[in-house]
Amino acid sequence: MTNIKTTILANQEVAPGYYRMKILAPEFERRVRPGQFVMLRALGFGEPLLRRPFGVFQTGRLQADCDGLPEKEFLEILYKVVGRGTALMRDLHEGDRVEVLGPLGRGFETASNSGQQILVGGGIGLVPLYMLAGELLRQYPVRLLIGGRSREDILMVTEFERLGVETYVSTDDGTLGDAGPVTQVLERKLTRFPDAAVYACGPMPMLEAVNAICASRRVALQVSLEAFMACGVGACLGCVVKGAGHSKEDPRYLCTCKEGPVFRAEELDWELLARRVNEGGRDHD
Amino acid sequence: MTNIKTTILANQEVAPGYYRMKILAPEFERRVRPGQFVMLRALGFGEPLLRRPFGVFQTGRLQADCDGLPEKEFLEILYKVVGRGTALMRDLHEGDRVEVLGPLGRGFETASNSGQQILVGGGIGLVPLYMLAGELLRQYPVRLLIGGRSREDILMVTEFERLGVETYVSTDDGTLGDAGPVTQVLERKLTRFPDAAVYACGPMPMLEAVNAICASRRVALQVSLEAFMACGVGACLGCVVKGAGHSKEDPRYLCTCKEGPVFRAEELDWELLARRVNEGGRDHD
Amino acid sequence: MTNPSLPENAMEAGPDLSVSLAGLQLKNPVMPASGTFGYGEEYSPYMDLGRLGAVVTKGLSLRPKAGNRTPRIAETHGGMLNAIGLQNVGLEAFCQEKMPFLRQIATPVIVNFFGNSQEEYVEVARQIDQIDGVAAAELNISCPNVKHGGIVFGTDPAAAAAVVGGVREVLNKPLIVKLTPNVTDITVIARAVEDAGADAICCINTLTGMAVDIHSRRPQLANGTGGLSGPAVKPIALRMVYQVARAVKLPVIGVGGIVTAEDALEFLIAGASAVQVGTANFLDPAAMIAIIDGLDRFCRQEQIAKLADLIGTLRC
Amino acid sequence: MTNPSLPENAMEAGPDLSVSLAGLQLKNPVMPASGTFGYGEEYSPYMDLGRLGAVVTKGLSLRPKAGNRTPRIAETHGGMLNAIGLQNVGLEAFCQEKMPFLRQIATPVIVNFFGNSQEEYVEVARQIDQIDGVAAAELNISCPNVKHGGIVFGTDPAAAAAVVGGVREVLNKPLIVKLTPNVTDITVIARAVEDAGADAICCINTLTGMAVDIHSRRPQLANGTGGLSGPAVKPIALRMVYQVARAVKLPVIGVGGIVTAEDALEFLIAGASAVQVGTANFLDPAAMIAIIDGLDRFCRQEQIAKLADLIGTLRC
Ligand SMILES: Cc1cc2nc3c(=O)[nH]c(=O)nc-3n(C[C@H](O)[C@H](O)[C@H](O)COP(=O)(O)OP(=O)(O)OC[C@H]3O[C@@H](n4cnc5c(N)ncnc54)[C@H](O)[C@@H]3O)c2cc1C
Ligand SMILES: Cc1cc2nc3c(=O)[nH]c(=O)nc-3n(C[C@H](O)[C@H](O)[C@H](O)COP(=O)(O)OP(=O)(O)OC[C@H]3O[C@@H](n4cnc5c(N)ncnc54)[C@H](O)[C@@H]3O)c2cc1C
Ligand SMILES: Cc1cc2nc3c(=O)[nH]c(=O)nc-3n(C[C@H](O)[C@H](O)[C@H](O)COP(=O)(O)O)c2cc1C
Ligand SMILES: Cc1cc2nc3c(=O)[nH]c(=O)nc-3n(C[C@H](O)[C@H](O)[C@H](O)COP(=O)(O)O)c2cc1C
Ligand code: FES
Ligand code: FES
Repeated sequence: MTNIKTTILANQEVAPGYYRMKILAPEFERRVRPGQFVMLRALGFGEPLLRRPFGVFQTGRLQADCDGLPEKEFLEILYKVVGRGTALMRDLHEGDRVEVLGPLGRGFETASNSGQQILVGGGIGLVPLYMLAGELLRQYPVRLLIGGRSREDILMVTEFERLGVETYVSTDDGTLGDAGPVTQVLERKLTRFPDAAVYACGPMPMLEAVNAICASRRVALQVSLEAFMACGVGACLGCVVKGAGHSKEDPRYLCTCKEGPVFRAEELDWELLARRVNEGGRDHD
Repeated sequence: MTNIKTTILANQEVAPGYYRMKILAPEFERRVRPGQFVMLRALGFGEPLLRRPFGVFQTGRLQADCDGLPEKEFLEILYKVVGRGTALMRDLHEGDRVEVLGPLGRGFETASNSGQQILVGGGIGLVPLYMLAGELLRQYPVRLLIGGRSREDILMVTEFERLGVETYVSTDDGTLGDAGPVTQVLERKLTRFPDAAVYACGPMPMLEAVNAICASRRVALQVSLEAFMACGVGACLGCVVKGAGHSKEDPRYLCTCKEGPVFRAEELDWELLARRVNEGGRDHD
Repeated sequence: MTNPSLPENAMEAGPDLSVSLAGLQLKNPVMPASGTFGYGEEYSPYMDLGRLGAVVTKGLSLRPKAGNRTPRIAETHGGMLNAIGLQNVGLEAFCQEKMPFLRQIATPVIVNFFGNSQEEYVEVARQIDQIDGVAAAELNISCPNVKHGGIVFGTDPAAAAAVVGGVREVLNKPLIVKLTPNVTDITVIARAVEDAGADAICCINTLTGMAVDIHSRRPQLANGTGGLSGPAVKPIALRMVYQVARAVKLPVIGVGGIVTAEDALEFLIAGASAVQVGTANFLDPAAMIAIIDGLDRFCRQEQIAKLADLIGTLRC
Repeated sequence: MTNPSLPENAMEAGPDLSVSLAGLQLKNPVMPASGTFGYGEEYSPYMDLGRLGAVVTKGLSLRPKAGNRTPRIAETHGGMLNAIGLQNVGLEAFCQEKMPFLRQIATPVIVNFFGNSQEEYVEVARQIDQIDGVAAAELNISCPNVKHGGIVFGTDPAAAAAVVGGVREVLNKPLIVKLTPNVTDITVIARAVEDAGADAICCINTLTGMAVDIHSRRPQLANGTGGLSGPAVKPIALRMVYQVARAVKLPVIGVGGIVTAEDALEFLIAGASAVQVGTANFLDPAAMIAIIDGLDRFCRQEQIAKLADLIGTLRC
């Protein structure tokens, strides 16, 4: 957990609206866990004000520019342009300066009892699963179920396959892979491997459906959540989700940035997550 | 007077802290007068908010990248890094986008009766004199008196000499050229050419001294002023100076951006310029 | 993006951007904020002024006003401070020198005005009422009452009501009252102004702020303090527009930090019937044209036939 | 730039950055703003907390408070809106879980607190007074009085005075009162609070603002409105600190939009005896250390032996 001022090594479009940014980050590789994230900001321009959170896609090393120099350790993120902050990131070039705070939060736990590892992801939610797959593959075979509305939403299949992951694609409109929700495939797999461990990241409705299935089958599930974040370190309380057993009298909030972004499913209050009920007053801080 | 969104062709340091920026600006050359300025802002980053004013250093044409394409008309500014806005400009590269509003304001009048043309400048104040010298040289010999505290403050001597301008340097500490204020040289020249036309741009104390000399000798003087500017077009009234005959009952303000930045000396209230007296209330707008 | 030469009727096929406001029918809800657009002419090289919903002049007083000494402006993060000191040419010169140009443009002209006493306010209003070609008057009550210890009219409901009432008596043209945000509860002032006879409310004027030069240890503005405007103040302006729109029945003009069409839409949704654009004119002289075009585009994308249907549709 | 392992006495050769405030002797004037620094521990990986002038906790109430639903934060130009809803662990858990850590850090601990009624405020103060290791209490009066129609204590001089007076009776530790900027004249509140027994004044809390999602037509914050903070509000905060410092004899803590040492210096020159840094902690977790180092550098450059000599030196 450090804040470094560093340099962009590359920033390239990999699919329409999706970019991969490599950032020089010495010492990062050995500190980061799959599922952890960084808070990122371009240096120099005052805007946007707040850093933006991004999952760590991977770490690695690039050859040095000259013989004799050490390799360049980098950290890589994969991001989708959705608003002001990511639009500005798109305009950054090799050599531009950025500030990176991280690695932050709690990543995936991989000490599983079972040999069966099932990852479920959609859209940009595949990002944290990539490093996770790499780690799990050292011990287990890994299956990845990718879901999306249409073929354009399906990313990175080749990358995961190259790692050695068995991938299953499904789209709502059937334009790629199976037609139907990704949860259909999940049910099939869990029927075959009832003691599998499931790891999911993606849009909230998908996570809820995955949770419902895993809960009813008592399958161990870890989910990675997103939230608006200001500080990334548990100080502002902007990113909270309700933990299991939460009530107004005994508020059991969890910070997505600190206690998450990866949670064991049973730590969360899924009913309140879905409803996002206002229990407090309408005060300002 | 247009606002164009355009591209930087080059942005290079030419002396410690001084940069020249070439900006693609079709049609600009034939519209700009010596002494006019532009309001500039980098596109995309919200900060700094307001555009910054810069005199036009020169216009020109660059060869096209390929045969058959038209030449690239450019406008060039020469700027000194003094604060937030200019520090951000320094970090811009070829290909970055900027917005340019201009040419703005009233430039120098060059229909002079006399054959003798004397320019007086200091520091970044030499910028508007460069195009002026180019234009005057078509008809007259031109002398330039450059002043500064020390040798580091003396810029662009070679550039002016290459145009064919006779240059006279003086520094307060005598590290380059004559020792003493630039006004000493001016007095000598005016004694020799009592009907010269004088054009000056530089720090306010220098302009005041030049005005005192020219006024007592009844020599025609034009000065180029600086001011904080928000709009650059005469709308915000942020950049006013007091005109001759100004009084509280009959306020005769002139906008530096619109009626200036070049003024005939007799248009200005030099006493009030020096004092900058507060005559109004303490209201907000 | 902007196409000032687009013929008027090309818009007819597209969404209807018109709004009505205090008896005025505006072709769209976008107009300049007083003091940021001079007397209109200054920006005419950059746009067809006839495309604007209205033009609002610099604040006018009975006699010419010298304003404050310089520096009058300073930049802050996301905003700017100004202490122009309400410099203006005075009503007489305005009529002679500025109105002939303004009468020719194809959009309503709104005259912003102020006074330093109740009497001056009323006298200015009386004269504005006589000016041919002025569609409405906008009363700036953010000025100190020099006769009563300098307390700002717009911060006291009774003083605000008195000046609005006085002006109302002599003004037959529509009366827009522009509120200061430097108050504890803007709805109290808004209601006072409504009861005193305003036809519309404009909010907000600038927030009082300050900047210090740490080397000279002087305020950056010669005046000491100044008015903060620009994107920095948008959240405050939006909150106040929302509050006022719910507190009164009058139409509200939203102003404060609007730079883009999206900003303007936030104000309309929060309850504004029209918007004014101030500081953004300095950033881009054609900002208002881009905003109008952006409103048009938004309506097309969201299939909104009439922009006015969006006003006050915030779901809370 | 920052060197947390620098021994304390290495500073002795350099300028004296210490300030005194309401009976506290601070090694420098820089401390976090309540609610932006958690309970201190959250930022301990990024800095030596002992280098700070003081640590200020998240606002505490008698019992744990759940706060508002999410989204609780939204970004604006140059600022952010928050509506956390004063979520906190409550006094009891604070004493048991947070104080043991805070007692170990080599700087004074200031506890920020609030209540929803006069009685709750007083009870919280009574309990804080008993906590060993707490150097001072900071009273947040920007809360609505639920027993009196929800009017915010800090917007009414009488209500502000009453709550400060009540707290004063039970609190022996130094009492800092933190003012809301959402008022017409902050000097009126400041004087009321001074008369009621405050030892220092902290200003400002956040300005009420709003942001709208134009697609869903809902406020961006679940709570509707939120508090604006960050560089955008700096000019307003600075103006208020300047006004308050001239209106009262108490020392003033300046807060609002401070990001750099230059910002902090503006506040000191305008009359603040110390400064708090809020939103900037989110932008750079070591912002306060950079500010302290920057103050040191400024003093060296300008040959200022004692930073405190700079306080209130604005020349107007
Ligand atoms: C732990 C974590 C890991 C993430 N990893 C990645 C990643 O690997 N790749 C990636 O592309 N994105 C990732 N995100 C999401 C990413 O942070 C947001 O897309 C980004 O902050 C948007 O910034 P913006 O300025 O472009 O959008 P804004 O202009 O701020 O917002 C644009 C739109 O995006 C929505 N949005 C903005 N921020 C968030 C957020 N934090 N959560 C949910 N919705 C948001 C807004 O509601 C709005 O509709 C992650 C978020 C978290 C919390
Ligand atoms: C008509 C005109 C022509 C100009 N031509 C040139 C030019 O050719 N080359 C060049 O380098 N500069 C020129 N300037 C000055 C230039 O505009 C300022 O240096 C620039 O705006 C500073 O921006 P900043 O953000 O870096 O500084 P800021 O952070 O805004 O300020 C830094 C310091 O500079 C001072 N300053 C800022 N703006 C001005 C200003 N407009 N006038 C006087 N002092 C100011 C401030 O007081 C402060 O001390 C010109 C100004 C005008 C009005
Ligand atoms: C330079 C300047 C001058 C202004 N002059 C006036 C004025 O004369 N009368 C008035 O009512 N408001 C005046 N205002 C306030 C604006 O009309 C507007 O209310 C304010 O700037 C907020 O809008 P913005 O953020 O879009 O600029 C002025 C603002 C600026 C920046
Ligand atoms: C996320 C957040 C939470 C806050 N919580 C509190 C609080 O609990 N008590 C309080 O008095 N002020 C609270 N504040 C206000 C800050 O202490 C500070 O007054 C304000 O943010 C302005 O300073 P800044 O611009 O440096 O952030 C909070 C501010 C933020 C941004
Ligand atoms: S982002 Fe601040 S607590 Fe999580
Ligand atoms: S800069 Fe606006 S009037 Fe000159």
